[in-house]
Amino acid sequence: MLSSQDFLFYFLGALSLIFGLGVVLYRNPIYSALCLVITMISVAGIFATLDAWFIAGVQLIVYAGAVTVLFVMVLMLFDLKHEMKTFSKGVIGNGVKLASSGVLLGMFSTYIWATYATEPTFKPMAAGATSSIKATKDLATSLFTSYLFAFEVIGLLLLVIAVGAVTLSRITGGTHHHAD
Amino acid sequence: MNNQVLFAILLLAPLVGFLINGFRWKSHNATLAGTIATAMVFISFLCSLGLVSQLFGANAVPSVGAKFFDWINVGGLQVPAAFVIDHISAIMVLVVTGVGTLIHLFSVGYMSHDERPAKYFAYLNLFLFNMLLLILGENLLLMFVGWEGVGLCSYLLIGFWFTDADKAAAGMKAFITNRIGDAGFLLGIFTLFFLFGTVSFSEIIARLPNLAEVGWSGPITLACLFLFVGATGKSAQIPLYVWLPDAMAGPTPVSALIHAATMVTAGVYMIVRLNPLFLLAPNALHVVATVGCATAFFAATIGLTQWDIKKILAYSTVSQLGYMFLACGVGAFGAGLFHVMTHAFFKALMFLGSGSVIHAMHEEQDVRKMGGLRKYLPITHATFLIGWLAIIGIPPFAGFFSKDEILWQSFSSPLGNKVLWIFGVATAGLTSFYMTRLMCLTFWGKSRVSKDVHPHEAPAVMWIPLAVLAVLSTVGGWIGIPAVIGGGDNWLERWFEGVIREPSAFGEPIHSHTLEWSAMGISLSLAVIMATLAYTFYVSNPSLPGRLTQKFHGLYRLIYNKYFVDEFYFGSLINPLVDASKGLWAYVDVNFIDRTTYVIGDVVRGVGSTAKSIQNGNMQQYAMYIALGLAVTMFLILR
Amino acid sequence: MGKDGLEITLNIVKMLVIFLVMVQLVPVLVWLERRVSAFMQNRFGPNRVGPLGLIQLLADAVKFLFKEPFFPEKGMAVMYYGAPIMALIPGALALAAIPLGTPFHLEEADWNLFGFIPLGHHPAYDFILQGYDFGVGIVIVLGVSSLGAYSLLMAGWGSSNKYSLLGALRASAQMVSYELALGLSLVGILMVFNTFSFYDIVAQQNPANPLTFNFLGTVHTMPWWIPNWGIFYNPLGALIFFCASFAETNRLPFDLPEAEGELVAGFHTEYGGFALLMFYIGEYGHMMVASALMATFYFGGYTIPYVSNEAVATFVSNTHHFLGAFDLSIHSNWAAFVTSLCFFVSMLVKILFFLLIFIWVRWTLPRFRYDQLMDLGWKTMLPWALFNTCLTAVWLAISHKPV
Amino acid sequence: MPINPAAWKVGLDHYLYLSSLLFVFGMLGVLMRRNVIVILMCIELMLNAVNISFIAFSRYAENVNGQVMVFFVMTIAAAEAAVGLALAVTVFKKFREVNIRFFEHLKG
Amino acid sequence: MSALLAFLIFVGILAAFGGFLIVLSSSLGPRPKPNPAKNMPYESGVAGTETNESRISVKFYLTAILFIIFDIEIIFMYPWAVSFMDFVKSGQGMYILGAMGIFILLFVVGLIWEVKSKALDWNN
Repeated sequence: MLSSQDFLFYFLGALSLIFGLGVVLYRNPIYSALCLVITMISVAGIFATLDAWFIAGVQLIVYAGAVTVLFVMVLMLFDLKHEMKTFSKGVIGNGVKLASSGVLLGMFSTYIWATYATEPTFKPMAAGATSSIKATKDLATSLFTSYLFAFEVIGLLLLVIAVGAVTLSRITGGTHHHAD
Repeated sequence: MNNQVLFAILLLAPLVGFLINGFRWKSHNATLAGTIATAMVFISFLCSLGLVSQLFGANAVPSVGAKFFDWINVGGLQVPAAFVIDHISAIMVLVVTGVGTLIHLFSVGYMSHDERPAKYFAYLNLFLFNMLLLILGENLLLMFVGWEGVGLCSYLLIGFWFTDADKAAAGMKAFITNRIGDAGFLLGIFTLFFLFGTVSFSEIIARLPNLAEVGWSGPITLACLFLFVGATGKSAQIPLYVWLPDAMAGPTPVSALIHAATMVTAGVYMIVRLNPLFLLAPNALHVVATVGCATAFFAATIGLTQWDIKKILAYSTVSQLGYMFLACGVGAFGAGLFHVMTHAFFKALMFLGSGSVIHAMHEEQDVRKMGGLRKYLPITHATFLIGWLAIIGIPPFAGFFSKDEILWQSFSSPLGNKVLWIFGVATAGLTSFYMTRLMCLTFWGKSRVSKDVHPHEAPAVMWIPLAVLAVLSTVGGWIGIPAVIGGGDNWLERWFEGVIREPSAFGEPIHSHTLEWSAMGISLSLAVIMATLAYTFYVSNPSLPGRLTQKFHGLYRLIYNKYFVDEFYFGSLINPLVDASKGLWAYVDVNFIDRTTYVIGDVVRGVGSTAKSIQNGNMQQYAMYIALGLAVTMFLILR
Repeated sequence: MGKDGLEITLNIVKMLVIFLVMVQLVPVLVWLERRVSAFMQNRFGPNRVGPLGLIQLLADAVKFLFKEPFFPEKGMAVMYYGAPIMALIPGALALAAIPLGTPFHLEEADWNLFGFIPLGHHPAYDFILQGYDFGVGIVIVLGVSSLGAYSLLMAGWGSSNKYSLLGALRASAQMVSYELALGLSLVGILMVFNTFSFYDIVAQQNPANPLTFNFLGTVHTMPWWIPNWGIFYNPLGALIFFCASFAETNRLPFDLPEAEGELVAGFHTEYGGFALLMFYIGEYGHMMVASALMATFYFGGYTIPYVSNEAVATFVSNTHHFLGAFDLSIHSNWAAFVTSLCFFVSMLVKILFFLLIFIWVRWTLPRFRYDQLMDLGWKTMLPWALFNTCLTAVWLAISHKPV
Repeated sequence: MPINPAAWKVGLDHYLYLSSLLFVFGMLGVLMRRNVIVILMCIELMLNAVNISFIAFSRYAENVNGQVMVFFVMTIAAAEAAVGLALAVTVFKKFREVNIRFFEHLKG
Repeated sequence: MSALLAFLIFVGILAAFGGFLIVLSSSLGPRPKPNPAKNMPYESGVAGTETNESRISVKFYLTAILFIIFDIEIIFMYPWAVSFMDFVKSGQGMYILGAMGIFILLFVVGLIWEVKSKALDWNN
């Protein structure tokens, strides 16, 4: 009998994997985007199973609520139903790509198997720490003390991005047009 | 307020002014920019007053200093960012900030119609910051930073009106000539570091040997000569003086501040600062004295024949600098520094006066088109008169005391000799001649001003500094009244006790009041005679000079063309260099170096063209390479 | 009946209740809206079917159910049919995350209805009047309600219709634009209450302790008739939050997505029948969420003004011999239940009040032009929310002595 | 994965397996899809996978730094999405299609 | 019993209920009798001229991009807000104020730039 925690993990993990695969495989990018939404939400759930509630909420707000909305909007603005070729062609190239991905996956899993399989499972969180404000306050404390510089730099980066994105969207066309 | 803060403010105030004006360099508002700059300099003047005041009084300290941080710390070389004000640099810092303040004030009026006043004041403040580094730096490297910085600023300011090709070229000339000197200075620093393993003044002086070197090949002599090369470059001595007259292309306040009062005296200051070192190298001192004396005389002779008011002042500056080096050369460092101070007063005064004259004459600099300006510019004339009296050495004006001190020392000092003294006195005579000539041609006699020019007295912001400087060049000399006149002993000598050593190692100086009185009398009378002579020449019967120049035509041509020194440099050094490099380029470069580079280029191109196929802009292939590399790396790690 | 089993059952029941309440509130609101608008426009409104036309709604629902199903050609089935479902979810999820009353404790006992109908044994259990209690409820609520844009986009794209697409894009752009102001206006109140948990926020608004302002360590107490509500700590934030929540729910004066004049009916042009009703349910759900958040943050949550929570509890337990008539042989549970019921009622009253304000504003204000809308969101409300944040931060920083 | 029920007890390793699987999915998408926007989505997928491992480790080590990192990663990811989509839109305006191969024309 | 499970249960209930409603409504109604006029996309009766190159203002996605950026900045303010009083009480009020002050300054600069650069203007 699985405990509710384990059940949640397996359920959400399966969900995220299935729909992540959907992101990759759907021919129509709109469906890929919708699959991405569900993947994001289930990943947020996985964060929640790890007692990172605030991060889960941020995942919902930022990824599911903002980034993917942007994807969907762009896809709808520029009617991309007529996508000629979904996947890159070339047997050798694709073979190499698949092979390298497989090798990488194998290495990841063997490494995890060799390193963490024998590790004990998570220690139970201290009473009250779970789903309480305390975790968030710890996060805030370390964010504004030890990671302060990174935080300010992030602010600067966001400013630059805000300027750059608008400037990019002003560009009209390129210089040399290859109509192929 | 502790000294560190005072030092920080003193140094940083001009820098702040530079930043403020530099960020708004496009502004046309001369008043605002000038006010900011002047205020900044005045702040540092106050700070320096506060610092210098600690050297006086009952609980006087020998020197105040501040160490901020370790600037360089590599191996054996520790260079702290430390600054010090002792009895030597006190005088300099007061002169620089004080006179600097006045000249900034003057510039407010002078640059009021300029295109880019903010830029100008930014440069001026930057110059002051570097000058303060040079003066207050406790070690040779800080001094060198300031040294280079003031060179840069003088370049920028000489070429301030760079749209005029000649002025830009003058800036170039100044910069390049200074580079030669700086190379010598740097070599000197290296030698000293090699000798003593430190660049700090105090430590160098502490580690000096006791016995003076004999001969020419000693390391200290070498170091001193190198340093003196740097000094000649910066302070416009033979053979590197050629840049200073051309430097008059800059705005006149710049000429007053940089090319008369402060920067050009940096060489003298450096030698005075290192006086114990130089006292160990008598031959180097002889070189200094000879070069100084020669420069003084030659520049004075050239000054006789110039028609450009600023050129005349420039040559007189060179000649006065020669005096200072003469003083240093005969071991009278105190007298040299004394003359630095008085010269700063009266030469700044005369330059500013000439600036006011040029301002009044609508950028006219040729004295032949002036004359009789006395009734148009009464204040300028009065102040200029004081400056004139000071420079030709009429007591009780400032110039008299310092110049007379130098002359007497060159006569009496064990390092001095009669020849130096004779040339010095002759230079004094020439000085009074051409200065009187300048006065006559500019202010006295009948007006040769063209009809469409209407001279007008300068505004208050311009004549107030003149007045202050006039007062200073009147009373400035009284701190150094010699014993024979003042009865009591020389205040300045007491002031310099301990920091400036006497050349006692080379024999006893001559102590004879009769001789001193008579030398004084000789130089004074000569000055008066030459002045009257010049007055008769240029006011009483102005046809006389023409006939004289007809008579001594060749000599006149020679002197008028500044002994063809520029032409000589071009013919002997610059053109051969250019030709040689052209030849190198034509044959060696084309035939050998280019060939090899072409071959290398072909090889690289071939390799690249073969490897190009990998980089075909297909990002997914790149990603694939990344993935492969990641896989391989992980394999290598986990293996 | 194991603990987990009981909890899961209870949760399912609870969820069903919450959802049905939400769904059943919609017709009432529709009726209310029609009556109120009629009153404001000096009409009668629905008054034929049943008393005051209350049955009108069932008639409407039935009519909706029996409409002819329509599917536009060139439409995409998944999105066309997924959109209404997606419209239900965020509002309901967010609503279920907001506490409507104090939790009450069920002791371990044998349940038997009216003393003789056995309901079996149950372990001790804390029953919360809320779907689920996240410690960081506010963040979760914001995240969930930010999913609302998808239903619009799916609807606009699924029914391949220019009006629908344009309406959907407009609606989503508007929603995201005002989400900024909404989220930023909350920062101030979060700073005041410094917690993410609804229970803590409501507890800090307990009428037991009066409204106090702390200035440089000295505490100034407001007179008793000013309730201890968040709006007094952060009025500007409350205002911005209210306006932004209007825009979030795409209600007038912000209902550009369905601007009849410009694009026929916005993203649900191609919809009819019960699917359309589901969009309305979603909209009203959003309204309820906005009202509940408004009440919780700025108007004391489920607390009863001027009556402290403890006073309510004691009152109920003192009067339980009246309730003894319906003796369930578990008095303490019963008392706790009634107590939280009182709180629930007060919360419901507050929510209904704000819903009425929604309706009232809808029929009062004209509609913005789209550029005015965007300017209001980006150039007016966002800066003001930012100003509110800075103001609150500075005020708190200077007014509190470090302890 | 073995069948003995002990291994079904969820621990750190399970989260890491999940993360690596998701990561490889995303990588496959990046490698093989043609549509730039889909490729961007797959990049987001990979970043999420990494985030999972971050959070898992931070929960396992019981310090909060992993969560802070995830915070930053999310920010960077969002910024990257913004700029990437702006680029994609620019390319679309030019070529009426966002096939990655069109980016080859951007090479000098 | 974690709240997350309850959450998922609720999601399931909602999805099921919504699907049930859709199926119900589409099954209870009469058989659809499609005709061209009805199936045509409703564009005020005018025949739809659908082209693949839909010309919709770029403003929409620009707004979304800016929303993302500012949204993240606001998200960064949340942990700051909830832990603000703790910092203040521990005497670090000015520190935390300055830390966020710089951030908010950048925020404001970005906002001002967007407004100045007409990226947020729709009336053209």
